[in-house]
Amino acid sequence: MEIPMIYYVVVSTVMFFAGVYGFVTRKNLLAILISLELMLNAVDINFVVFNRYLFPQQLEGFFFTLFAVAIAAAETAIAIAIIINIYRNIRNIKVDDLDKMKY
Amino acid sequence: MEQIANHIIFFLLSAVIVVCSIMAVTSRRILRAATYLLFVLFATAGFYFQLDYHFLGAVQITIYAGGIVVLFVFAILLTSKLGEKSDRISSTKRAWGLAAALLGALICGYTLCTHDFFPQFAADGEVDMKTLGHALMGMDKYQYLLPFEAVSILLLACIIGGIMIARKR
Amino acid sequence: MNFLSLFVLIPLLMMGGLALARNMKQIRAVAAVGSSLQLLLAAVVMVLFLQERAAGNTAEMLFIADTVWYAPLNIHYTVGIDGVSAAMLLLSAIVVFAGVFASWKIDPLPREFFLWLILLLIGVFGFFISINLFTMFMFYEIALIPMYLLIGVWGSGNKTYSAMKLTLMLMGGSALLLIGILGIYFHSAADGNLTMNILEIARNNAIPHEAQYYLFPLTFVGFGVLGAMFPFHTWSPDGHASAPTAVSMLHAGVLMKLGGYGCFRVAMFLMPWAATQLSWIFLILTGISVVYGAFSACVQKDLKYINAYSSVSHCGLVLFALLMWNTTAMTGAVLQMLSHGLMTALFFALIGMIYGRTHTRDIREMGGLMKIMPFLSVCYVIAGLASLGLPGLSGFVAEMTVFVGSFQWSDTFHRVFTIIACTSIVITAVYILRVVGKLLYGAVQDEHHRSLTDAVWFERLSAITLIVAVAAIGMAPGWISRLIGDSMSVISERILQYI
Amino acid sequence: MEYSLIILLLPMLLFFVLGIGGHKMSHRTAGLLGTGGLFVITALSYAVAAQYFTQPRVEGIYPTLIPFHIEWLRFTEWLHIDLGILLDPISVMMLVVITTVSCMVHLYSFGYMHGEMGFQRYYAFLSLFTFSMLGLVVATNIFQMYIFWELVGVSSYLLIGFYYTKPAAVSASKKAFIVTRFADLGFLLGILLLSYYTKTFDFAVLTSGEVSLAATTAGKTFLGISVASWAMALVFMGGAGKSAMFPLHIWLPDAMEGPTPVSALIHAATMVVAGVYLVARLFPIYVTTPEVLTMITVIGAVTALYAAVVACVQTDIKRVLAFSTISQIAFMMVALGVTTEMQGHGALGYMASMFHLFTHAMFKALLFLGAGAIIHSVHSNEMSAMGGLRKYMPFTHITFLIACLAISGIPPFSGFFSKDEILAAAFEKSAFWGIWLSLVAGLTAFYMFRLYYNIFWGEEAHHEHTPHEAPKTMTIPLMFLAAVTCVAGFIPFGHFVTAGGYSYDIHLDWTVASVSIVIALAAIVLATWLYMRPNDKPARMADSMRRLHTWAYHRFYLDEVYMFVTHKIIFRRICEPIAWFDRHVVDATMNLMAALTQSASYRIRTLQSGRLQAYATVFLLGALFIAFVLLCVW
Repeated sequence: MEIPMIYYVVVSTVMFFAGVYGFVTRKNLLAILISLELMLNAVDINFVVFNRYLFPQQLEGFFFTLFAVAIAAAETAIAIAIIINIYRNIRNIKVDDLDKMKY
Repeated sequence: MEQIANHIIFFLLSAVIVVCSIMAVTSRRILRAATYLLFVLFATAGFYFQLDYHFLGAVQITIYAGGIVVLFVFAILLTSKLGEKSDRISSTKRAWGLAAALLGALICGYTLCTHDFFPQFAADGEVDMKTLGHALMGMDKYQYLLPFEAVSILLLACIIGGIMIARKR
Repeated sequence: MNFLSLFVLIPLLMMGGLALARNMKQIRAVAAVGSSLQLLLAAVVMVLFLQERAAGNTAEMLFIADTVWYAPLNIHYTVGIDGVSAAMLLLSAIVVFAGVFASWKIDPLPREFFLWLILLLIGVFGFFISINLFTMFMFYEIALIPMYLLIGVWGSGNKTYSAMKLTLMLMGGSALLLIGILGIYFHSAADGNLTMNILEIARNNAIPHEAQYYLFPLTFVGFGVLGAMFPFHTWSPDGHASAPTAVSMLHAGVLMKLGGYGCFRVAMFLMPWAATQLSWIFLILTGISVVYGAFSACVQKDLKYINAYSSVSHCGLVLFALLMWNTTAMTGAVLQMLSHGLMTALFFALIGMIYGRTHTRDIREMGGLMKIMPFLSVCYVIAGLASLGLPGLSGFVAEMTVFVGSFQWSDTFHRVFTIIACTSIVITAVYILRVVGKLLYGAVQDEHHRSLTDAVWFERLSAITLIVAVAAIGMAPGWISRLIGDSMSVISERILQYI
Repeated sequence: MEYSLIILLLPMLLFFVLGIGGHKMSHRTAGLLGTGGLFVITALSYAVAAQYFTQPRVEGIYPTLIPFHIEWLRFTEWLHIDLGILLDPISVMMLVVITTVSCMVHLYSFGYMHGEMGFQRYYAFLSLFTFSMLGLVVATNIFQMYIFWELVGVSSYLLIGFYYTKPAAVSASKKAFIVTRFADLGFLLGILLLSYYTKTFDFAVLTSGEVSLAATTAGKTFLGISVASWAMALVFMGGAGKSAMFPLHIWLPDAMEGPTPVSALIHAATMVVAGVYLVARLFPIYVTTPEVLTMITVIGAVTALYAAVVACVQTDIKRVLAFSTISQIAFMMVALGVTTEMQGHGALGYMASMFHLFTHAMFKALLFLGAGAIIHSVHSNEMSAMGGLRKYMPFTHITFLIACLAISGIPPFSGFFSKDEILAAAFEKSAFWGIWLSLVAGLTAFYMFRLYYNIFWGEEAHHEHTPHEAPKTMTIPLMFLAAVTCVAGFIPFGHFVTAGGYSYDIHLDWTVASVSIVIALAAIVLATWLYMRPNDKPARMADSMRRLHTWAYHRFYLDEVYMFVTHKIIFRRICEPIAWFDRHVVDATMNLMAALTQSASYRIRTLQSGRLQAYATVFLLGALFIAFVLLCVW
């Protein structure tokens, strides 16, 4: 177990900001959602890593990740339901076209 | 020896995560993006295994890789044609996204690298399932019954919400 | 709760009645009965007031009642009246009474119209009976808000614009006012027992001069906006032109008086020192108002615009006279408020009735109405004559009191402005006669107008009520002038001691 | 003499009855009611006059009585408007004049206005006028006078505009009201100044010498003229407006658009002399301000000459009479202006003025009523439509001739006596004014006879129907007034109305009188030569003085000047720019503020684009910025 903690953290950072990039640039709602999952996942890694390396006696990070996964699942399900509903309505899931509630 | 293997596995997983997450957000084919996501999630699970959180790794694979990605794939298949490429991203948008991402990565990386953590390498390895079960179902300090219940209610709400939203009117 | 609170309670009951009313007939009945009761009440209060005074009660305010509303900030609901408030209450009741009959056939949404109108009444009556800054300000705001809907929904012409403009400008004024009132409140007592009660503030007389220096303009301008002081008067022409008849009547007749009333009751009474120091600025502005409004009225083509500018001129005279500080001029100011309130309400009622028939307010498109609708035309002539200050009608009494009072200052500044204000009587004659000549005399301009009918009973009732009131003040001004003079002398003496 | 109150109340009551209930009455009822009421008032006035002038004098003068008096409106401790009745020689004289003429006019109108639309309204207005005019003359204080002054103004306005469908009448009424209103502004300011210094409105106090304007304003000057003079000059301005003194006279000729009896009552006999009455009423103060008296003299003399010249060339008979009225009132003004003291020789003008006021009221009313009868029969105001009417209208002819002789100053008719006193007073002051007025008197005789010959002699015009004599209701007043005109000159006026109140006998100054008779006769002969038989001499004469004739015919273009001032300067250069300024500067500022707020909101609104990704970017960049700042701070 001599892999330095910083390695994990750097990887998760790259993953997170890849997610940010995707979130900002993609037009497809599903792609945005994918980016979102990336970010969530990066955060999960951080929790786990910090738990393991910094407070190995406790399980806060572990459980946080566990619940985050559950919530992510729920959130994705709802998001996809909404996206499909939007698709039904406007035959399109481009985020730019969703301007009915603007202003 | 084991150390070196561990390192090699770690670097492999890292490479997969870095490459696939970048591919996931840059690929113009949405189905491919989902696939890259799947790889990322698997690699993450690998990390968890490596850190001796086997239960978490299993959860990651079953829920994320098994559940969510499948949902994504269905959704993608429902909403777009196969082989359809998304539009090119406008350069200003890309510039903004790159700026945000790179700046963020820079600042975060700087902070992480300059911050002094005091890692204590975990000695005990694997977390025992019984401990987990007690922590999840207990009501004492460092036990998580309340969040557990909250999540279950959330999931229930999600089920109902999902049905409500997806229901045909 | 003493009987003064009935002024607020009756409208509340009327609102309840309207909510229950099932058809037009019942709505009208509620409105008519309620406004008659209100008129009766105002008359009774006036009689009681005079009796009390005759019995030798010389307190500043009579019938004071006080209820704690919010103890931590020492906010009370305090009511009480002096001669001026009694007169203003009577004026409001008369105008409201006439206004209800003038909007007898309001369409559409009669119930809602009367509901808002009555909410307006609550504000107006509440304002005049309050002697607490907080309640005063609250009722003031209550009176302003319904205007927006009344003009915006039931108005004519460019109504949304006008309603928005009127509301925003008046709200802007009340924002200044709020700062002023808060400022007064925080300086209201030297010993830390802050109060909102006007009488107590006046008794404490604790507002430091440097605070008065900025609080006086804030409150004066705040109320002055509603009193159509130049250059904050521009809501008035548009607002009046777009408002429905009863609303124009109430607004010009009563609501604009809130401005003048507040100016002396709050700004000048509570901050007499600043009044003596700063009134020259406002004297110039109001002096301009008087002539400026009159000149502008000379070239307008829309009846309501003419009247609105004439209101600017007349209300300018109110503020002008108030700033002359002496009892005579200030009495004249209140008389002018009464007189202007009545005759301008009459004007707007008649314009509404004429507009309701001819569907135009452009004086170039009308003519010879005297032959077609003699009753309305005669009333219009009477209103015009009252406006240009014919003796025997109220305008003369008010203007002469103002001029005589203003003339008691012999320095050049006051003299010059008094003379400028006096010239308005000539200009007023010009624009009034211009309208009368074009509108009522001459040949019939539009053949379609020949088939129009004269006023019907409720319109006649409305007009006659106002004419009787105008003539009553004009013919027997002695008692009302004495009544007002007694109350105003308190304020004027308070100011004059600082000269 | 408490019953004198009825003289005031009855016409007011009549006004309300006729005004409110008139349209339900028949013409006959309304007319009878109005006329009957006026007869009662007249009788009462005569009774008052008889009782007043028969009462014993106190220290040689008739006492001033105040039989009725209430406080109406109190301004300050010392200033208050009272309503009351003040009886002194001039007010009693005015009562008689007004009620007599008004009564005759009421009676006359019964025939003249027969069948007109608005007959009841007409009588209501006449009652209003009578009420106001009576209130004016019996005023106990200057503010009461101002009140009734305004009321006569408005009744005049209503009566001039009686034919409200005629645009000319409407604009004439408007003009009359506005011009006099402008003058009243001066009057009001004068009252304010006067009362500010003397601390009273009361005539009794003002004129008795208890307070002296000169003393209270001593040392105070404005633009080099004493404040007392300013006050009195401003008061005179009001009088000049009502009495149509140059240059405020322009409303009077136009006022002839009203019904002719109205012109007779208001614009010849009563209201227009209110200015003279005002000056006479305040005369004890005016004598203390000689420069104002000089001004009055000059204005009067200029007006007299101007009006006489213009009257010579007018063709509308009512206009001729209107200018003649202006000229005659100017005579009265001059007479007051040349009075220099309250007693003695210098005080003659006051009596002369009042005397002329009295006689002029009678014969000018007669002239107007006669003109009314003529217009009634030929349906035109123009001289060209007349001529040779003496055969058809004998009564009118004779009475008109009597009036013409009276105004020309031929003995033994009343005008001779009063005008002679005025000339005498003018010569007393200076020969210049005496000669000036004699000249104007000659012109008067000339234009009156020009009028007379053009109407009753000369070439007969073609009439659509034969002119006929007026009905009895119209000729009776004519004959009555003619009779008064014949005998009024012999009233010993000096015993009743004089400046100081002391009685004296009037002596005819035969040098002055004979000169004026000669001038008048010469003028009449000239007029006879020119106009009695149709010929081309008038045209030739007009040609020889073409420019003067044209200018006089257009009244020296004063109306145009006024039009220019009011329309081009006041409306175009003041009112319209102000209205423009209001809309485009003041209001625009408000709108600009609103527009600025609105456009700013629109700008900001685009930031709130609804694009989630933009929000996320901005959010993230913001967060990073904060993080960066924190890092740097650490």
